[in-house]
Amino acid sequence: MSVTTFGRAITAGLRRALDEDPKVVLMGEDIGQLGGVFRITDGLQKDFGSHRVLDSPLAEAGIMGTAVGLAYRGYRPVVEIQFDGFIYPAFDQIVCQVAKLHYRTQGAVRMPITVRVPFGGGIGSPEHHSESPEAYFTHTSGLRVVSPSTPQDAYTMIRQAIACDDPVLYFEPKRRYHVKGEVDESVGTGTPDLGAARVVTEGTDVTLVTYGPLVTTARDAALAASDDGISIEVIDLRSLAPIDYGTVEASVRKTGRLVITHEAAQSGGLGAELAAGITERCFEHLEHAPVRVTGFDIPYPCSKLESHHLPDLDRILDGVDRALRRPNSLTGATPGGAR
Amino acid sequence: MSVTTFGRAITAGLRRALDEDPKVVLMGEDIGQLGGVFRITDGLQKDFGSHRVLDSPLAEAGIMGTAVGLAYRGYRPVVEIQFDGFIYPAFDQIVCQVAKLHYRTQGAVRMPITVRVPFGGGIGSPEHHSESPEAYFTHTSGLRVVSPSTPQDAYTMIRQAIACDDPVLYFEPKRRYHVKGEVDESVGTGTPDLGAARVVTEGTDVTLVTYGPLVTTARDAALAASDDGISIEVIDLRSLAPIDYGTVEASVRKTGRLVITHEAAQSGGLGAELAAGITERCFEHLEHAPVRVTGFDIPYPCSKLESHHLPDLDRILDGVDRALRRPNSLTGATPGGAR
Amino acid sequence: MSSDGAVSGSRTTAGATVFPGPAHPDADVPVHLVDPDGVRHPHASYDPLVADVDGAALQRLYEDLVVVRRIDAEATALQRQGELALWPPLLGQEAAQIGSGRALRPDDFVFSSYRENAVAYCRGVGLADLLRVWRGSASSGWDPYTVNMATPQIIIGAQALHATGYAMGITADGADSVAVAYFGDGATTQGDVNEAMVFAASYQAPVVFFCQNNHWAISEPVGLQARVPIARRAPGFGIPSVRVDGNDVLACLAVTREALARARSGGGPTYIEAVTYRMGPHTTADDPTRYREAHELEHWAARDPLARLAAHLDSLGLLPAEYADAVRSRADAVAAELREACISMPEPAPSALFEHVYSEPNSWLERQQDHYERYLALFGATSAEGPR
Amino acid sequence: MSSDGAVSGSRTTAGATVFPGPAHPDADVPVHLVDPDGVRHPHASYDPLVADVDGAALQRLYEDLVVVRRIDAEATALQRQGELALWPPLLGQEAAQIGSGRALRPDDFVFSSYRENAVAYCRGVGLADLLRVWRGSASSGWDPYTVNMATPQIIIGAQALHATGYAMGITADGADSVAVAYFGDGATTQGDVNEAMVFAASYQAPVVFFCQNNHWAISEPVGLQARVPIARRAPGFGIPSVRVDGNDVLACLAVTREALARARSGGGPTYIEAVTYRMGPHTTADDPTRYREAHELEHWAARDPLARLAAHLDSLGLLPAEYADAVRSRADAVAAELREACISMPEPAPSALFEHVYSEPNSWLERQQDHYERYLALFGATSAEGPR
Ligand SMILES: Cc1ncc(C[n+]2csc(CCOP(=O)(O)OP(=O)(O)O)c2C)c(N)n1
Ligand SMILES: Cc1ncc(C[n+]2csc(CCOP(=O)(O)OP(=O)(O)O)c2C)c(N)n1
Ligand SMILES: [Mg+2]
Ligand SMILES: [Mg+2]
Repeated sequence: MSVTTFGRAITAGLRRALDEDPKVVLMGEDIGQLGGVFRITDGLQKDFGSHRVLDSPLAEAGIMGTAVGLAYRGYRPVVEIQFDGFIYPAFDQIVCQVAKLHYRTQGAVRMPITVRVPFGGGIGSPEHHSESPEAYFTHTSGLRVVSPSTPQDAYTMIRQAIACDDPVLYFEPKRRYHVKGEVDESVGTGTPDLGAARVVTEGTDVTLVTYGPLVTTARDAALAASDDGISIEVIDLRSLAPIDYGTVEASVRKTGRLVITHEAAQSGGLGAELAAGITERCFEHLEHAPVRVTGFDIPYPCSKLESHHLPDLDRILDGVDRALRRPNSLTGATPGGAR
Repeated sequence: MSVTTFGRAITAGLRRALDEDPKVVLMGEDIGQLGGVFRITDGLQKDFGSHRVLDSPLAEAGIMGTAVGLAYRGYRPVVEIQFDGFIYPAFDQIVCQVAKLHYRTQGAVRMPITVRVPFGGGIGSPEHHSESPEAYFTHTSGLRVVSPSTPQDAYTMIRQAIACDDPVLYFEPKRRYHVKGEVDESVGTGTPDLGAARVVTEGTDVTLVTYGPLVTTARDAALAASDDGISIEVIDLRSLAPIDYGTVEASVRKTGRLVITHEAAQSGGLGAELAAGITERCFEHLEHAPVRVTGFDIPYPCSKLESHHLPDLDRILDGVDRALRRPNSLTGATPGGAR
Repeated sequence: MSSDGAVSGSRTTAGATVFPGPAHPDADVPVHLVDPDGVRHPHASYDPLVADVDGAALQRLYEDLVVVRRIDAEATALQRQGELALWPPLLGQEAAQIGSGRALRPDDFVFSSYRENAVAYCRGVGLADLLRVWRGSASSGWDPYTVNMATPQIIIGAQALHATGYAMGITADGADSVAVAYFGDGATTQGDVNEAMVFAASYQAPVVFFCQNNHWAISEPVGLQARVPIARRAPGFGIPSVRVDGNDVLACLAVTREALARARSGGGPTYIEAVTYRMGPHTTADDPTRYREAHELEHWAARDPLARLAAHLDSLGLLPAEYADAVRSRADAVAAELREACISMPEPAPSALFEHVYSEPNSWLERQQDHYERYLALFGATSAEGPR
Repeated sequence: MSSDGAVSGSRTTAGATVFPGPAHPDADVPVHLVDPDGVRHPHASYDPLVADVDGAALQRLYEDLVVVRRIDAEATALQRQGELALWPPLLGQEAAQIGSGRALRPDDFVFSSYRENAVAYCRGVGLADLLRVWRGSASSGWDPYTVNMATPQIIIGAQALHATGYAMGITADGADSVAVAYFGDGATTQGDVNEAMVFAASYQAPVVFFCQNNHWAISEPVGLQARVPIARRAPGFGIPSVRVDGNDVLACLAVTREALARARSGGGPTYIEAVTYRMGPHTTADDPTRYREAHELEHWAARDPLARLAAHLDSLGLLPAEYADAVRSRADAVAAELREACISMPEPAPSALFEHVYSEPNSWLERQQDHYERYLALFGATSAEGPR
């Protein structure tokens, strides 16, 4: 057990995977000598050699396509996409090959590829560096999509993702790379299941679901709300595809109210699936329609405006107020209603 | 007013657009001499010349990227993607450029690009020829996404899409190309608005929403249900992004029940957005959770199995039965319950 | 232009690069060992590579050509009769595929497009397996590992990267096998194919890029994809290349052997452009009369790969009538077997819909499958038939 | 290897193509007119192209180099002081950018990456406009049509296709302007850049591909992207190319003029590889000491583009101290103006979030905007400030 940053926890998980399985290879732009632009692979090429940690030529389709070939040959490629916004050139290989080859070949060919994607905003970057493209992948059958939110999960889940025989998109909330937390490296890859959601704080009034970068914000919101006597149950999805509906449903059956928050655009985002899926599963327990607090339906804006675009504590609480039918932005607030 | 096929109606719309605006250019693989694999551009290169109707080299990113350059230069490119499953190499150009350039340049650069995509299944094709990728695009801010379902709409909407100053993904339900209907070529591009949904049949018990390939099936389902005394209001969305929530909401306020059907995979499909959006807008009018009748969360299967994957009349009616809490597949049917 | 088929560079003058003569994708003469009339010509570099090909070996190549053409014709007929949904004929490309396919070792690994049925035949793919995809019964015809050939790729060009990655794995394993990527002239435009060249060159991967330039990508002539011979593209990526007469089975064998030997010995990738011609339609759904002239077909019919080898064998006295008849009967027997395999192919069960999407159970899918099974139960349908 | 910089082909032997000597991305000598010591060398083909460049013109080029270097240094300083979020320095690449940028006509159209600030300067982009993106105030610094230069592209290589498409439009319009695509050595690997070459060649589009090979793509050396000189790639696509000393402003001017003239006269695309060096970090967020040796920088410092032109001017007696001082002061004044423009740049209003996503009203967005405005109203916030 030691205290380490979220980023270092991923590094440790990668190191462990390289250590344990000679078939694990890391691929990506600048991941070797430089250790990646976020230094997540720092030191790994030095320790494992350039045949295990490959600097790839600058082409994401090329990286993903050669990863497919390596998987065909029995390797377990772990691909780093430098930033969220650069995954699209690889989209065809991901959607048509990585996601489908196991099905296409009736199970003969496995694609145990892990795609690491630093994602999300809030780091003051120019365009294409703050995207939240997860919904494209959660809608793609054949893929698994996960996002850790704590150093411990970052460590455990990267190992689970690499150990998984199916392709996993592993979305790293890059603005949390420097957050510190305890990491127990002796935890195995068995529990919790890679697909299992985590109840972050228990509560009785509202279920607040999120993942990755906004889990901390959601927890803070729950803390702030408790001052107003509102009890929020915060759930960290961890797995975005498939969603652990069991855990969310159990919570909503208790609270009767669901708020979902993510950075991605609202329309067609993961919140839509979650709202639809929960309504399907426990309509009669809902006291209010599921509320979505999300990024707007706009291209990611310039960094001076990103704080408006990204859901924050206040916007989440406004959503909670809506779910509870308390004064909120839509009803118009009572004076002093804003925190 | 004349009777023509769905496919020919698109051809007529393209011809009219080429005629009226010298800045309209058609681009795509095999669209010139061959007239496209579906013959939608048949005769257009002969009549307008190979500088207006271009056979493109075989690369979808290349086609989309050069279309962006042509749009920069003031042209209105109409791109044909040969089949739904071949749009992914162009995904990066669509998502990062076509969708964002207008926003990026604060309105200085317009991207009046129309992307024609024959989509959907049911034609007995091998893999990659029967995809329903629309949800990737409806989740992409900056794009408009539409899908016609009748020859008249095919004609009017292709003209509207081309006239629109924003990029439009125009999804053509390819298995309906040969369906015939009346087309009034004197209809202008003004009404109905490209964004407006259409009430196909009025009804009072359930609102059944769909688009493109399944509109006919939905209409047939409504007809069949009327024999059982069930009154279904069928809505053809026409515009998938943005969705005309006003029309759907008005219907659901009346019926209290919503069934959504599409061929695309369920999780994260357009049905999720519609269910979430309608629940948000008129939760208190819902008598039942919105029901989704969709393709499964699987890669598109081999054609011998596609009839199982694709929602058909019976599966839609089963969904209607669920919404109405009549005996259905989930409750287990009363003997003779299956039509 | 060099006449030995090796790629020559552009001529340079003081100043900028100037191309010799009008740019044309057929400007360079390809390597050939046997000419269209069946006459064998000596070739200093390639003769040694096929020195072992004696009369019996030539006859085996001939048998291959006859059989795969017969398979192709039968499959086309099966499609016309409604037994297959679609078929992509390889008519005209037999020599390119057999010449290269027969150069491979069992432990080499092939990544092909949809048209390489003769290559699949060389790899030992079963007759029924050739048809599964086209009958609509499965999305892949065979288990790639049983024949060391990937399931044919429909996304144009994608497999070039797969072959390159696989070859990187061969290097990492310290093995001396080779990955081979087959693709068409149209595919050369795709980003994936070009990126594959960069990756292959950078990692010096043991991969052979085998481009069958059959002059057409559906209705698009090769000139739309390439203004100069396709084989000239690779050297700019640091990859040696060769342009070969794709209708000369012996030349195809020779250049492929050379490329494989280079790859096995650590010499990295090679790019082969096999110049051939798609004598049939793109697929059975295509009508080539809409876009090409009859005289083009005639031109290439005179260069038919099968007729050429037959003429050569004949000139050697290796094609007596009874032998030719025997070969033909054998081909007919194979065709009959193919037909039988097609018609008796079992229908896939609806439960197959949900299998192998993931290698582990998946909650989303289990729920959908459970629901669909309950739905089918409404109709009292067994899992082998649907509601209709 | 030819020593005049034009791309020479691979040597061929009977058999397959063999590359002369070890494959290396710097194997070919680039075109140069002025050497690193400032000595002008005659060049039969390129001298006529710069015959008009007299002493005054040389001085103007010098002034450009000094000013853009000064702008670059000031922007770097502004970033270090927290006034900019990020800056991609062009230090070392001034000659490549000024030499090519000054060859253009106003009606030509530039599609660049993020590092071409000196090209933007040539196009007349305002000082504040150079900084908007890097300060985080906007996603593009200027209206592309006012300066005929697209907003810089961050997606590596995407702009090569835009330039090609734009050039296709020029042809369709019957105009004689040219589109120019700037990109780096790293970008040459991307599918988009390769596809752009196919399209440009096929349509004979009036486009110039201007690749600045600055030897690095962040931490990746050019050798990872190219095993042979980059300029050799284009001829394989049917596009003439030239390798030029990117630190020789006069040579860059000459080869760009040649390419533009070819394009204007219907000769189609040209590919230029300008061999230069990124003397600074990739961006201000990068630490190049992690991946490259100090001696490499020293090697290139001795080939500094500015020092070279200064030496050349000096040898012509065109760099008297008072002139040099005056240029320096002018550059300082520009730097001061830049700083002022940066610091006084207005903050964008939150309402800008929702503007220009579409050119027409959009129901989804209007609802969200309305909601967000009501939300802001909760805090009594004006639209110019957020809740925090
Ligand atoms: C990415 C992609 N785009 C388009 C298609 C449609 N398509 C199928 S085959 C073909 C032509 C391929 O030509 P070529 O590469 O020369 O191979 P050939 O068919 O001649 O063997 C096209 C455009 C596809 N399958 N994949
Ligand atoms: C599609 C894409 N992938 C990755 C990146 C991240 N990235 C930004 S700059 C860069 C290196 C570019 O190198 P080069 O093309 O040589 O241009 P230079 O920076 O040297 O001017 C990379 C990998 C990106 N911007 N876009
Ligand atoms: Mg072809
Ligand atoms: Mg560079």
